[in-house]
Amino acid sequence: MSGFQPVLDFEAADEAAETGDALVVDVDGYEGPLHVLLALARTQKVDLLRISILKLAEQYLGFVHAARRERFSLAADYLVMASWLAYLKSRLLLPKPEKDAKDEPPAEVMAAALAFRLKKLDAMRNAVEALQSRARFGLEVFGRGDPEAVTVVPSNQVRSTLHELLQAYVGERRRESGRRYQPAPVEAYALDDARERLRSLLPELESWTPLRGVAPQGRPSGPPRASLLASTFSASLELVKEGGLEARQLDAFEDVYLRARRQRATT
Amino acid sequence: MTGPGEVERMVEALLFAAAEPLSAQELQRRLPEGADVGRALAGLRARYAGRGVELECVADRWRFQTAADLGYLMIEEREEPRRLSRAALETLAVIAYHQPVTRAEVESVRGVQLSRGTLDLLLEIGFVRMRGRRRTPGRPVTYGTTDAFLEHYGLAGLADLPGAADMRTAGLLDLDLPADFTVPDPSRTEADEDPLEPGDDAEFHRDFLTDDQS
Amino acid sequence: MTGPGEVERMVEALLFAAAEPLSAQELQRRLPEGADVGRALAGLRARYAGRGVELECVADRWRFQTAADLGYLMIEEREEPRRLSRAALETLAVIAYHQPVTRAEVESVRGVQLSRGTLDLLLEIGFVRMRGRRRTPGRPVTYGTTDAFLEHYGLAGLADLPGAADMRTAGLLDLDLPADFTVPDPSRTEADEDPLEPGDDAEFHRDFLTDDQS
Repeated sequence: MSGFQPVLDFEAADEAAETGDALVVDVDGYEGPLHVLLALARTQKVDLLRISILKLAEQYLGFVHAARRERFSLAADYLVMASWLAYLKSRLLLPKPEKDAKDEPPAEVMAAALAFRLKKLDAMRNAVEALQSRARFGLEVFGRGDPEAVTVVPSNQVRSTLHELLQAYVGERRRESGRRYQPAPVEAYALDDARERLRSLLPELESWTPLRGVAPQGRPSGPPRASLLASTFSASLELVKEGGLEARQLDAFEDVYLRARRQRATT
Repeated sequence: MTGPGEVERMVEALLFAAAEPLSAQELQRRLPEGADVGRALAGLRARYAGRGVELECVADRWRFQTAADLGYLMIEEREEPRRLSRAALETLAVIAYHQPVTRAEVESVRGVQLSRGTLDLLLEIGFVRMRGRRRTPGRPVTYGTTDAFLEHYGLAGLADLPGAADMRTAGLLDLDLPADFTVPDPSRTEADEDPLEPGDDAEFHRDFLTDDQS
Repeated sequence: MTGPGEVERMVEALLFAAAEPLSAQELQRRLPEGADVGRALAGLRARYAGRGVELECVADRWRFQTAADLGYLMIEEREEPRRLSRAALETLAVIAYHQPVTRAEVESVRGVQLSRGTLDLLLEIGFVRMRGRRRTPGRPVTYGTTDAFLEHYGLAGLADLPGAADMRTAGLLDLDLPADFTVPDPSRTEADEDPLEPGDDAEFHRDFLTDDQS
């Protein structure tokens, strides 16, 4: 069964009506007690407004009984309907009391109202069928498969409110004030470290060695090369002053050369 | 001055090119002043009657569509049909024939509570819309169908719903039928509805939540 | 056996509903056996000749097409106003409050480069104009707003642009802004600006090009 086609679980009822068999109990097929009642009522093959409510009540109670025997767990709605119908049945059967209970319509009126309600639901069921049998768009009838897009020439009109403009401005300025220049702190090569390192290198500095060779090689994570050079240079000047190192530069801007001061020269 | 034949050509071209049905007003707006749109539409309808393509009025707007008897040829164009459950279809019918109608009234007609997802689905696929609020205690939201619903089923308007006139005459579309089976009162007022206000949407969804909890 | 009139109806429906032009072979495949496609196409072509829609054959494929003389009907001037993008709105706001302002200054306030399209758009819709040239090295062009801008936002003059106090009242300013937050008053005239001279326009466009290269 395709698409919109409803699963007509009334087929079972219609079949039962035709063959005269009892209705097959299949609770899953029904939406609720009213739908069961409608299916049962249709087996009486008369106008729904003229069905025997007494017979309908018996059929329904039989349905509930059968369902329980089959151990179907019936929703509470079904049981409420069953007890209501049992009550209605008893009222229809019992001789009329002198006066009805207060605020309660006569049993015949209640029965008529139920029949009308079934008629109403039946009308809606027929409506579904009538709608579904229409030529539906995209299923039975089709529109233009390749519509010619209308060329839209946009007008130069602009939609924008002053409030929007102000919001945009304030948002802008707020972001601006939130933007502060924060240079990443530069990691420096500590002078103490440079001095320590240079001292340890002294024994190896027997010949003139350029400063850039003496200073440690920069690493991506460590202090920048400039800092390594500068600190090493400062440390070297201190060692020169202490007398442990000699330094020389042949000309301005030329490389600075370092070497350890000869021991015998100091003594 | 544009002659009637020329106007008919123009309407024909516009409707052929359009991706959506066009109302007489929309057609009028795109035509030279004084063009008789009604006459052109009537002329085109007659001209295309019985052809492979026909002129139809749906939801008060006009569209060309293929003839219903040729649907079987359009295998490649056929859309994957939406699978609506029987409960959804019945709910749709109750809403279509009884609108404006509240959720409780739909449930009363069907004798069963709307299962979760039924109404949502109809709203989501755009066949059903919130119309307003009933002027009764609690001011419940009322539902109705959309133009998309009419377009899908090829209906010019709600008056064309199949069998609606007979049902109305028989009192079958009356809603004043409380759940306790009292005799219906055939007098039904339709004006007791307030339009939806902005923000009602959210409230509606809260409704849904509380419904689900119950 | 399907009669010629019936085949014509089928071809009409198939061509109407098809998403793209169909060749005679494709039509043949979708029609009942023995259908005379060529005859149907010829019949349809004659039937639609001179109508608002005509049957056209392009590259051996057939399709319905609006008559060439009615093409103008398919062009629609849409009334729907455009919305300004966020970038455009922000740029406009900065120009409005900080005018006369250079492109570089706008970028400095917004903290992002001004895309070429944003300023172009504002110039095009007539909300922004070139005002003059700043008396600084490079003599950059300064921008300001137009009368159309004032008119659109319902302002009698630049002095009516809401100031910081107005913004605070409207709830636009909150506590996370510095206490000394001020809004410039664009209605005061600045003297460090020369008027534009004829030919500045062209130079402006050269500016743009070099800006983009940088």
